[in-house]
Amino acid sequence: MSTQKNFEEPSYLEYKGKYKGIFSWILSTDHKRIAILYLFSLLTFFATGATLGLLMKLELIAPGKTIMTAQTYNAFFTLHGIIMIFAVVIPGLPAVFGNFLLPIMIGAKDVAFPRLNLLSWYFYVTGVTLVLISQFTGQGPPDTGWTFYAPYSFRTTGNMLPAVFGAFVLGFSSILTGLNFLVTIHRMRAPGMTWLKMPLFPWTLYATGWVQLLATPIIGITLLMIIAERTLHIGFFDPTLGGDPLLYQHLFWTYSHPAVYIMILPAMGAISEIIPTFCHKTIFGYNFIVASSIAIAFVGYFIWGHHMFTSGMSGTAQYVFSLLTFIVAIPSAIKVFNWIATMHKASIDLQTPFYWAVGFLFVFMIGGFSGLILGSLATDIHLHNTHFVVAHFHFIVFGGTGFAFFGAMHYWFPKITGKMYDSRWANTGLIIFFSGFITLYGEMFFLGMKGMPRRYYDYDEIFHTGNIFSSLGAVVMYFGLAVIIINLISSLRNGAKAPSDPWGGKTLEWTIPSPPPVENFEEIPVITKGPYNYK
Amino acid sequence: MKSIENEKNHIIPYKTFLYVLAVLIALTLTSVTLTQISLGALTVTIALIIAAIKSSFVLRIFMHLKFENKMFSRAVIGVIMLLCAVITVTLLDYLNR
Amino acid sequence: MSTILVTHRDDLASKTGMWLFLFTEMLLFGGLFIVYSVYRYRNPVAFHLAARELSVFIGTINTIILLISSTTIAMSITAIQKNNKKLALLLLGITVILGLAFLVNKYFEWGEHIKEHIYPGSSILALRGHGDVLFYGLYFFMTGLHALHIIIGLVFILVIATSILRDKINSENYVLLENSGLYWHLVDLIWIFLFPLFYLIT
Amino acid sequence: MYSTTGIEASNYVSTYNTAFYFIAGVSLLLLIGLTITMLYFVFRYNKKKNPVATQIEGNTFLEITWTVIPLVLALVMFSLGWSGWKSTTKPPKDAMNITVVARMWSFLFVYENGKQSPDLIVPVNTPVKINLVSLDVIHSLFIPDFRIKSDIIPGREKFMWFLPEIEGKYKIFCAEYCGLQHSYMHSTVNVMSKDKFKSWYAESAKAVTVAGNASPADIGEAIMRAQGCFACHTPDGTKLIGPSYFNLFGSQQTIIRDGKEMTVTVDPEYIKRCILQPNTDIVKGFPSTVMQSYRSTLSDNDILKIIEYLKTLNDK
Ligand code: HEA
Ligand code: HEA
Ligand code: HEC
Ligand code: CUA
Ligand SMILES: [Cu+2]
Repeated sequence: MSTQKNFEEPSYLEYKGKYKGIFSWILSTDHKRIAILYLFSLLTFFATGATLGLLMKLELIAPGKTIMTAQTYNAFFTLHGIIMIFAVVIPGLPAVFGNFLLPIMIGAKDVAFPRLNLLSWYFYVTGVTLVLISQFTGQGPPDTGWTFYAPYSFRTTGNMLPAVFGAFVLGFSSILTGLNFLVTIHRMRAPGMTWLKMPLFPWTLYATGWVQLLATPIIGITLLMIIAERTLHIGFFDPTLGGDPLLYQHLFWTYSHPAVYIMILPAMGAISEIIPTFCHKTIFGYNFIVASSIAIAFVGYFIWGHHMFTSGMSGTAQYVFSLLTFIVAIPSAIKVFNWIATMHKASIDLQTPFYWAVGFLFVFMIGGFSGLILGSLATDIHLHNTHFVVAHFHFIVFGGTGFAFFGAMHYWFPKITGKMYDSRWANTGLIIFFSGFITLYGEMFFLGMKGMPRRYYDYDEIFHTGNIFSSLGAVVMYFGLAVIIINLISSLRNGAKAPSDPWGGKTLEWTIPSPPPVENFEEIPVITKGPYNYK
Repeated sequence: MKSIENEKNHIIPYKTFLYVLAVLIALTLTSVTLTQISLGALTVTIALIIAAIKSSFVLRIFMHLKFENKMFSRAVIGVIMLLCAVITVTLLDYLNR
Repeated sequence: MSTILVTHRDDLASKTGMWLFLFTEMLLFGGLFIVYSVYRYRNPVAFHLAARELSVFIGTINTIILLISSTTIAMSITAIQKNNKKLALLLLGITVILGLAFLVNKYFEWGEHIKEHIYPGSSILALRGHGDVLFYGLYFFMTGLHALHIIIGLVFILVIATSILRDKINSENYVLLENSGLYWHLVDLIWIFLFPLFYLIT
Repeated sequence: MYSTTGIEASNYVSTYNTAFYFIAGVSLLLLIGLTITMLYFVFRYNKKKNPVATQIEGNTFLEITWTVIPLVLALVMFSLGWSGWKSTTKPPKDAMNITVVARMWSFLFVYENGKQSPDLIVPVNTPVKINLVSLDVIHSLFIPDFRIKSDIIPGREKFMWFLPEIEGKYKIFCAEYCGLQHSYMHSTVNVMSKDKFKSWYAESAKAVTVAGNASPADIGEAIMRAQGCFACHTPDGTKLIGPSYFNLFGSQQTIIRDGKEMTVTVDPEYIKRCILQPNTDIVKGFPSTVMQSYRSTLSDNDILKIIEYLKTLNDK
């Protein structure tokens, strides 16, 4: 498998197209180049968001004012939330690794609509730019939190319109990506690749695509209503005009809960690729993993109300939402069990991506279990809007999607760049990062149980000790991540040349040279076997 | 997936469209007259049922779903059901307060 | 770069893409239908009375206009399939004119309301109570968004018409025409629901 | 239980604990079990120890097992949570009624006899039903030691109830983000013995209690503390959300009325209008919808005292 078959065809990195220099990137419709565009923009936004996070933690290291005013703090967690959710974890794996690998993994030359794909990236950058513009124009930055709850969001003097419109545009970008992937998967699988011979990462992208397509419009229209309410004074959600602020919450979470599965499903897909490769073993219970992805996407649509348990919904609604919240944990459980079962009787090659996968499983479980505590009515009444929730979602969003993102980055790095990285540094970075992570967010569970509300600029003396630990964790983590990123960047220059299949993977991307040639495949492969065939 | 290729050239005669148009206009007028006379709570139901019938004509004939791959009609039905389910779940809250 | 990558045309893919896009449109309006049903449920009387002030006559005319325009664009596909370019263009032309007629009607309808100081943010409307504010807010927002879709649809159709003129769309390759038709029908579909919800259910 | 004081201070603590300990306990067991299994596999089936993997496609029996067992566990978790929550909706008939008026950024508790207090003062072992009123945006009344929280939504009638079981002082936080001073929107519940409460309740029904010989200006200041005016206005010239009171009385103020700019003298009439109809005259450069009317909580007499206090703030 590892022989380089084709030397005539230049790699996508070297290919000279119509345009030169930067234009050969920002005008390229090649799915691989677009993926790289996404990767760089996304990392920039991630660094911005993470720095905001660190600054917030430094503010919280002691009660009272430490480094910023309340106004700044409120603006920071708003921007941090918007960037991290809409610009980092929702596009995250699909836009970067999905774009790069989806066509390759299903044996296609590109996505179905290459130009639309490039357009999505432009929407993406425009959306984030609008959000950033909102920080520096008008009467002060938006300060509503990423949830834009009515009626505060049209009472505040903060500069909401560009931020809300930016989120709208980001939603559009997300829809287009999902649409593109759905059509690609329906129409462009290589001959012989039946649905059940498709690898798991494309499967999760497929499930995600439907969620993106069918949930995002709801937030789109909701954000438009907020804009209309602020500019035209149409009464939609303002109680003084007869509107119902709770209806806003319903609509917001009708999107934003499914959105958390947009974030996690592709992450689960990446983990489902990494585990069999390093176990040198076919995945355990392929059909069940596929089914559970679809189940998550479907049931996940109907549990949004668990974000509103203290808002005074009807008892029936509380009952249904809480029950379904527990039901949706089952497909996740199935996945976890199957992944662990795959390691049974395997032959495990302990490489960096596999460590990330193990780390993912651990923190994902913690995040998921804390989700169960929040899904239960009696406990959520106490824990809602405390730092317990903050801990839950950092564990599962950052720990789940974030870990999977870094895992995927280390897994596909050789394929994407054609270079190997130094795994000793990579592992060191991971260990520092992991210990920082646990100190930073683990402590927040206890702060939340004690009753420390979230979005608090200043807090009571009783919460001080916990916050010191948590803030120090953030600093440690910052270092860990710097090590990881610097290691990868320096490997771009100094890394050894990567063979086409460094890990012994069996999916299609490992059958072509690293980095892949412009057209991916010299000849479209004909598929006869399942994706993880190690026999 | 192969079967679609031959259906690509399915040509619907002009006449069919005109018949459908006649039916649609008739339904519109029925709906207008029915709702003008007071039927109480039934009005909403009747108006919505007629709208649903009208839209099924538009979907099936004008939008070719009848002649297209089954996949499309299934997806359309799925999406409509999803939307109804979302509305129902939202109303679970409002109707029981 | 796309020229070397895309070697053959996949009409089904482009139609699938269009349908998926229509799904997002359905949910976009779906969100508004949720808002409508909730507020109607909470303000039954006000919605009932406010709906009576809309002109059923203009509404019916507009419904019929849209239905006819839907028929003509559907027929133009048959025409192009039969390689009758002129007829196809003629039918598209009728569609566009009907679309414009719809907008003109809407313009006068809105104008009437605005003359009576019924528009979002108007203090006279606010005096009439919450139900009316919500009803007219939704009315202007939903019909406004719908009108925006009509405008987009018209532009889409005009672009397609020029492609037909330049023979880029012909009896061999007409999927773009089909797609514009699909879009136009969706606009019609939405109106089929807006019409009873705002004009008829009184 | 791990909380602010560690005291089981209300009827909800035990139901909360049941649900919490069950879910957290099962989760912890599963977490430890699964992590150990995983690490064991990682060591046992290492490439060095096990050079050739055994290919296993799956096992339907196992799949069913690990679907059904978590499902059952999850349903138990759900029902514990549900049964613990259900009681929050059914206040006992004999509950004492108190209304909380929440606004940016203060709580004010109004009792049935007209008594007002910025702190929540309740008798021990008596069910308390709190009617939740918000004047501007969504707030949330959160008493960690009682394990209870409820959002306060403008324009909606809502209540919460609880049974305080142990005397003492507990914190109240606002738990729904409500703007700049959200983290300073807090208060205290003071659970008193029934006798003590009775005498407090019977005291002259004034909003605030000050020393007997206090001047009207002092009373005015105390009223303003109770009403939370200082969340937005300062007495020393610093600009917060609203204009400062410093040198305010008698000065010329540029205001916007009906969209037109004009100048007025700050006299008692004007101040009264500012407090009762704050949205008619908007001070130039300040947001128009932030300050809400105090008609429901301040009497004319209170306002006269506030004016007395404001007069004392001119150049000293
Ligand atoms: C990647 C994103 C992601 C994911 C995947 C999840 C997954 C889950 N979330 Fe989370 N959640 C968020 C992101 C996410 N969440 C965010 C961002 C917020 C806050 C938003 C805000 O307010 O700003 C939030 C908030 C949030 C709340 C609201 C809290 C509040 O505000 O009061 C709740 C309540 O029910 C909840 C529950 C759950 C549950 C039950 C799951 C489940 O899907 C988890 C399932 C996984 C497991 C359970 C672990 C694996 C299972 C096993 C190992 C087997 C054993 C299982 C059983 C015994 C059942 N989440
Ligand atoms: C993916 C999602 C994501 C991620 C990754 C993070 C990352 C972080 N978050 Fe997160 N956070 C959210 C999503 C996320 N957050 C959301 C949705 C909210 C809710 C907002 C709201 O309430 O509206 C929130 C809210 C939130 C709060 C709560 C605010 C409050 O309620 O009062 C806090 C508090 O400390 C916090 C802290 C942090 C920290 C310290 C980090 C990180 O900084 C962690 C550490 C990261 C690093 C250390 C990376 C740094 C490394 C580099 C920059 C690399 C260097 C680069 C080169 C060398 C090139 N976040
Ligand atoms: C949520 C913030 C907030 C609170 C609480 C608040 N105010 Fe105000 N106040 C404002 C704002 C903003 C303005 C300026 C805009 C306006 O005139 O409405 C203002 C204006 C005023 C003015 C006019 C000042 C001038 O310069 O002309 C007076 C007097 C006043 N407030 C008194 C009070 C009193 C007394 C209380 C408490 C009982 C109070 N305010 C509570 C925000 C607040
Ligand atoms: Cu009031 Cu937060
Ligand atoms: Cu959720």
